[in-house]
Amino acid sequence: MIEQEYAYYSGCSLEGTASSYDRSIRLILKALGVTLREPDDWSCCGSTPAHAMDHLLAGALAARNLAIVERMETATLTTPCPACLSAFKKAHARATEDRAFKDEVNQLLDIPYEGGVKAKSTLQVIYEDVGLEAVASKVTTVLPDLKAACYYGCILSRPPRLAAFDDPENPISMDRLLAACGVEVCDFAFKTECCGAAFGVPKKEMVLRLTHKVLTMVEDCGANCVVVACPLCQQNLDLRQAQVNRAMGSSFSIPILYFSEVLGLAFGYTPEELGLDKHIVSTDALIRSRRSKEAEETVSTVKEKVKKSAAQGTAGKSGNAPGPEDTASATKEA
Amino acid sequence: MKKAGYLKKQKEKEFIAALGAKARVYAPCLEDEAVLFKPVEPDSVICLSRPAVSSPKSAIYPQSETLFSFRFKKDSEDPRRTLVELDDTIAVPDTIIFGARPCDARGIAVIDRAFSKTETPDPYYLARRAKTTIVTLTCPEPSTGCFCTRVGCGPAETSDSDVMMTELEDGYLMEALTSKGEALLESPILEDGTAYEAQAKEAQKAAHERMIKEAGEADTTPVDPETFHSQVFWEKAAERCLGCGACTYLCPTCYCFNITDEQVVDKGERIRSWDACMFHHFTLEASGHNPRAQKALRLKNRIGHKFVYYGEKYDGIIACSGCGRCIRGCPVSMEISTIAAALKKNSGTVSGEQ
Amino acid sequence: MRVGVFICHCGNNIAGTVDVARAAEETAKLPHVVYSTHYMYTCSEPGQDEIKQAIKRENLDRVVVAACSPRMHELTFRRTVEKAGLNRYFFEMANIREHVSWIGEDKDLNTNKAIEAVRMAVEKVVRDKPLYSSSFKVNKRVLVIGAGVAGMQSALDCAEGGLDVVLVEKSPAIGGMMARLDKTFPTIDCSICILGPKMVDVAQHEKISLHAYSEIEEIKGYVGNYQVKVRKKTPYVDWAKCTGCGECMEKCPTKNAYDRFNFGVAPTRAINIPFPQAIPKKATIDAKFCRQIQKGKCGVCAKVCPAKAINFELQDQFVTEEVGAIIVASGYGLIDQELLPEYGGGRYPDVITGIQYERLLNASGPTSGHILRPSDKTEPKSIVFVSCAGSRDKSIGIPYCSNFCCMYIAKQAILTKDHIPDSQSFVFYMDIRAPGKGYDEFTRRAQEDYGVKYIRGRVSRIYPKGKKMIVQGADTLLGAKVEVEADLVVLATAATAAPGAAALAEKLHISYDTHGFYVESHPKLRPVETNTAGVYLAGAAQGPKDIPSSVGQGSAAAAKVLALFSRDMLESDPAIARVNQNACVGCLKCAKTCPFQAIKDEVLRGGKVVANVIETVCAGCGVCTSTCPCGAIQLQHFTDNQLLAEVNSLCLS
Amino acid sequence: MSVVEGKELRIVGFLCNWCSYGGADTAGVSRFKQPTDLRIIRVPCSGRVDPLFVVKALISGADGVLVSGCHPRDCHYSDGNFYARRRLEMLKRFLPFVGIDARRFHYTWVSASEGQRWQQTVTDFTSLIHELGPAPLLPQNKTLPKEARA
Amino acid sequence: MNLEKLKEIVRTVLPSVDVVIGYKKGLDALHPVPCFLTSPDEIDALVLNPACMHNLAAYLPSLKNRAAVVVKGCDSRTVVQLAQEGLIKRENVVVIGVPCQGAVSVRKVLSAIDHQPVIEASFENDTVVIKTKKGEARLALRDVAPDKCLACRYPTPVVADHLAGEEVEPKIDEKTAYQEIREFDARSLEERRAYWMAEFDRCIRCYACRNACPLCVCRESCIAETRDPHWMSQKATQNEKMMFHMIHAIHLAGRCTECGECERACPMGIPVARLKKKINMEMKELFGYEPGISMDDKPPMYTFKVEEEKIEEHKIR
Repeated sequence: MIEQEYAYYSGCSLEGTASSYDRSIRLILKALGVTLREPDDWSCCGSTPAHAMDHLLAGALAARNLAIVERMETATLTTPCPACLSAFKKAHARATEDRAFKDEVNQLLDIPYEGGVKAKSTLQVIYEDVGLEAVASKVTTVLPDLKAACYYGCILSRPPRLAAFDDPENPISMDRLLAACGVEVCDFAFKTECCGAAFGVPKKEMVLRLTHKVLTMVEDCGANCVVVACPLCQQNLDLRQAQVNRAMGSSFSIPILYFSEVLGLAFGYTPEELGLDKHIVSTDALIRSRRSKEAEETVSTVKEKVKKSAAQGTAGKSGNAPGPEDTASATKEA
Repeated sequence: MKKAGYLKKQKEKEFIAALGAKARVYAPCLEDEAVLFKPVEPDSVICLSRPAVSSPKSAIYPQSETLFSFRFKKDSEDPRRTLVELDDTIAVPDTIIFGARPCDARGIAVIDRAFSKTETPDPYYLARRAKTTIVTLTCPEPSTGCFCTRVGCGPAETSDSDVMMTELEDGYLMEALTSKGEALLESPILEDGTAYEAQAKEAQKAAHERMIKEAGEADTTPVDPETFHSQVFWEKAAERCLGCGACTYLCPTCYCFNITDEQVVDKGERIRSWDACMFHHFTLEASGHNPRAQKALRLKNRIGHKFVYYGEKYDGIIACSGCGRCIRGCPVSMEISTIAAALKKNSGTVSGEQ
Repeated sequence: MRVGVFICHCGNNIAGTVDVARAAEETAKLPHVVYSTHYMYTCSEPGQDEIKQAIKRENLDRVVVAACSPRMHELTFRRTVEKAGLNRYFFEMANIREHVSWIGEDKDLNTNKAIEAVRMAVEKVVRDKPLYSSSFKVNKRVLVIGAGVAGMQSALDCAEGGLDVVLVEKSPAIGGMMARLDKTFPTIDCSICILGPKMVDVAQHEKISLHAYSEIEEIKGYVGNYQVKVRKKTPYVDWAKCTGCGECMEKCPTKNAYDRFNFGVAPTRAINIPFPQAIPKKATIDAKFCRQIQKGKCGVCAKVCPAKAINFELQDQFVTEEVGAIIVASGYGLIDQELLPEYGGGRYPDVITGIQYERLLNASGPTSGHILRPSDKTEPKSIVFVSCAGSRDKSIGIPYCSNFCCMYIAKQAILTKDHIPDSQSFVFYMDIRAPGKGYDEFTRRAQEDYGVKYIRGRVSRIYPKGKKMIVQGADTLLGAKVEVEADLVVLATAATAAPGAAALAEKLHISYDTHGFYVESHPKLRPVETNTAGVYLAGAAQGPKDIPSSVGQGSAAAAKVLALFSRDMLESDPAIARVNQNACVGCLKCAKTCPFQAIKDEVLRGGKVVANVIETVCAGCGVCTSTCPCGAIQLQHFTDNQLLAEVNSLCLS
Repeated sequence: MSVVEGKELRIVGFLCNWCSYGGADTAGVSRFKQPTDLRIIRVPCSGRVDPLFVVKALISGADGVLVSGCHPRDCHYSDGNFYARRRLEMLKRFLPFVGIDARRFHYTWVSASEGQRWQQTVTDFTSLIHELGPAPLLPQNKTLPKEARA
Repeated sequence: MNLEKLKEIVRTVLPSVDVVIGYKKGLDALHPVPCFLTSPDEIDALVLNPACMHNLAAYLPSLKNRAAVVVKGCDSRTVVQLAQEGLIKRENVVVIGVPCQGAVSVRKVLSAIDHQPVIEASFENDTVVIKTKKGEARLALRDVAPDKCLACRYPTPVVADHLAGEEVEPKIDEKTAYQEIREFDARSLEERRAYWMAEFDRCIRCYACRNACPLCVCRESCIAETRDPHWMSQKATQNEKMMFHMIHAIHLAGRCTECGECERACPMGIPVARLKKKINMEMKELFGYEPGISMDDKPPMYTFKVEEEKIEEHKIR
């Protein structure tokens, strides 16, 4: 069910390093007929430094924003940033389950949080509320060169109880969205492997090793770009690629795109509108050969892609025995 | 020598309060629409303008009372031996029934005999009775169902009361009928009433005539035995009866009771509570047999008791004061007056039923 | 009345947190109580003697024992008082262990609580009426549900004991999981070679009637007299005619049917005989895949069948079996490996489950006993076994150990070496659980003689790299991350309750735990009984079990049934509803609500209609008693007055 | 010698023999500590629990009443708890109408294997009752002379 | 209400039954009483007016033989409920329905005329004319109608073999039917408690409410009086009085047809019908059930659904 209006919390990254994420999100949601209302006077979500120092403070910071949203008509809050999202979800969960905590937090706030806000990642909004069909119907452009590895990062679908979205170990929402846009998606094994971003400063060499591992797997699975939903992942994989190459003697040049950017391209927006020029690793080569198709044809091909991905449950996997349905039913029969 | 006092209406509350200081005062109090005899409390609204739904008998003969309480104890030496502790102290407060009607007072007189004129007088009842003073109000108007004059009572009947009060324009004349009554009239709040006696006589006479007009003279014709023992008669009479106890519990003369023991673990009480001969359980025997299984037989007993059996025991007195409460209170308006009247004709049917 | 109270120390279990001396002293003060004492172990023989003597000495007519739960020892003490000449229902138990001493820390509060518990029991016992059970005939046939090794063992033992046995198996062939295993630990003898003869015995025993490919539809009745409705699912083949020649299977054009017996290691035909030694050796059509049934065109099998046994019109059939007892041996299931996405089971062909691997090892399996990895049918050289794939994992709701995985992994690793001498096996494990006869030695052999590398740690992720699978995990002994390149990964997926276990339990009115395994009536002392009289448990239906324990339980359950049937008449529980005809007004609301249709109307002389309880049918739930507005129907031993007395003793005194 | 002043309140529990009583046993066997207020009355089935028992207890001065049976579908007598569910729900909705706090009456389902759930139930319910405090006593009947008051 | 039509019907029905239960004049025009006709010459004694409050269906279960009964809308529900519970045989009863514009509550009339003795009373279509020695009072039916009539949704009998009069449309919809209850529910717990304590305090345990109730079928076996089972004592205390009214209400759960007889019968004027109405409201919400509407319903307390749509498991907090 598509909800017309959402409270939209972009968060600090999307104000800066991830501005193209913000732009592309706003564009595609507009195209999909979803209104985003930005809460007045929103503040830090409390995810990073506060979270490390003082849980009450972190909770209060998140709750402050939730309280603001609670006073808007729309009950659902959406944010593109998984870090902000889990900060909100954690605060909400504790506020509703632990009265003592709620009272403590509310003492710190000038307007109390009553516990009435549902928070969803923007990816979830598009995938669940808007839906694949609606997305497919907006596609005007095909991107023949893209071979995407969808990288979800560590917190988008975890911890399962909090995230309550997609499969915690093998998420497929982005895979399906891209498939719906006619993009070829590779079977990428490190969808939720840690890229180390959080330790960028204190443990650089570890981060380089982890990042290298992820990027290697990207190449191994035959992809030529990574599609992400997290500003930290994007920044880490994009910004550090050169460092990785230097440190590990590799020669990666893998564009790191936001899923919203890919959707934007498929919807026919120009790289400039989407702000692709902000990327470190250039995306030009990838999208040079994109071309618009007559609506007729596009829709038809997309339709069957949608069906295919829907049927398979996850994009591009081998069908040899024991096929997934078989083993699935195997235990059901047992 | 009869002492008379005059109570100004605006002093009524003050007077009752003064009585309350000496004793527990039972008076007809307003409870939403219903007028009930209850112990007067500061916030009570006393209503003398119409007869109360319930009779004042509960003041002397409560709906349920603890005859004694008991407790089982073990001999500390030997748990095989059980000792019983009894407590049968009866705390009896001085009681004044204020604003009864002559029929109420008559009712109490009827009950008195049952508890005193027997080989086993009832200490509980008599203790309370002895400490009770009855202040009766002359009935200004007959009420729906009233028929006191027919059973030898009357709106100004004085024989069963200690004080008779009669309403005049702005007050009541209060005439002491007994020494108890005189004691009660010892009050600075009262003025001397002699001046009003003539006026009161008038009022009483008028009341009496109104009632005669309404209900007729005392009917002394004896009950016709044939009719009284006719099954048909009673079945017809009881046809619509629901078999509840409203009549008996509202009746000023009914005094039947039940005695039960209530025990929890080691403590308990022996309870005496009102019972009603209209109830199936009243005569239910342990065997499961019931000599009065049909409501017809139960109705026969109730009315028979008032108009036949009681008289047989206490020189011809009718155990009904004609207050009409059972008629007004009955869900199906059973009319004891009609049935009683019919009993006296040799008709075998209830007159007015056709 | 003369009530005796006996308060048990239960060693220190009760006396530790309850002042039993004070309790005895206080309860002695209660009315009716003429004797109150405390004793070290009341349930012990001297303890019971003490009760019997006291009954004689103090000439008691009622007895209260304050000890453990009545669910534990009520029967014990009822027998005791009966031996001393009292009616067995002149006895009550106050539970001051499970409900007092074991859960409360404050000794004063506990003691007070214990005293009140006794007070309640006394209030009830003085209102107990003597009850006498009537006896009824037993139908000495037994139903066994599930023809796995446990079920077959029960069936055979009962049959040998001279009972008529009805054996119901839901799949087309008997044998259960064991029939799918290649070898058995720790002896490495061939599973089917030892099971096969048993299967034949079952098939041939004249006292066993087998309903294969059948399920329980409905169960009515009570111990000694159950009516069981069995649904015989249609195989679309007239088994009376089918000779099991296998022609149909040869010719069936549908080659991609899912092979249930082999857990889909390879596809099979739409019509098939599950395995060569199958009993009964009859063909069954899998409607889901049959072209004739799905699309209405084909019917090849019907044409080729020499016995003309194929009949697409065949419908499910129902038979009703009358039995006196039921043995439930419905077995276990395995989790869907897609519950473990981090291992890629289901996504990567070369990640398979332990039971699938058994089929690869098995000479009569789809690969005729050659270990070939599913993706490219090549022989794997490096095999990784992941134990506890789902087991002992709270996050997917399976906190328990699956009991047999450690052992079969060791077995499979050993067999792997036998099949492919130049192979190397790795086992990721949490702990090695080998607490059976010769078990630990066996796992050592795997390591010492067969060079299986055991890595203590969990696997975090499995992903493909070229033709290889990378198994990424931790070695908690080295305290390091490890990655193993494998050709084939075998997951020891967790054992679960059999699919439909809950539904079956509801039909049987037995309880099951949060994981769907059936609950025995006492974890130590009544491991094969259930709380429903006449229903017994065997095998993994009660919890994951290996073969020896399953067989043992199978025999144990059989022994219970034989004992039950050693009498011709059974005693009915007299604690059932009884009608006071004087009070009954004949509204029959009780009859409307009785779950067992145990109440009928009866017309008395004079035409009064009253309710009437059929003793043998009434199960004693008391729904009627709480339905009856006038308290005319009373559940004996739990009458309104008895429960009210308990309430009053708590609230009014 | 009923409630221990200041320490305990009077909580009455009606437990079905097959599930909840067993669950309470399981909790005991597992030594799951619980508050001591609860007193347990054993009944064969929650379907045996006439709502009037609950009323009787509450009117007679119980501060809380807890009824527990087998989970729906899992009744040892197949249907008993289905009836209990309807009747107890009716009662729970009716009590506040006459001024009895519905929170003082709780009904739930606990199976013989759910020792933990039982511990949780007892602990939570007891603490709730302590929060609510002792149940207000019914005022004694005014129209009765002193000595007849029970 | 059409007396002539009624007499006509009775005349035709009488030969086919042993008794016809109707109303005739009682001690005064405000107090008609039930009557049991067996011969045609009694027919002229029949009366039918808004003061005919009694639910005559209450007599049916105790009758052995074939009877005809005069019922208003509310009373007709009793017939259905009794038949539904198998307490009467429908085929043994001839139902003579009288569509009803609303009855009069004697209690309300008396308070309107300040409890003067009634000399004469007469009924014009929607007013009651009362003569007392203080003069004549004209009261609008609406103002003296018992509460049950103000919330009546079935003015026309739900079953009737004969109908004496034109059908009457209900003036009330489902929601407003329970308005009174909802308003009471809105009061604080303490208020509600105090209210009932005061009301119950008046109870004299005469059992008029119980005996007048057409669905109290226990009669002699009522547990308010028995010693076995011994639910309550004969003490006249609050506890016992309350217990009795709880028993009555709970035993009527999903059965009360809201004829209001319990309340009318009470000599102390305790609004006992409210208790049952509250439960009825819940029954409607929980099970969509209304007593005495359809012959083949099953009273909700004597049946169940495996999945109860409306019953959720309760949390302790």
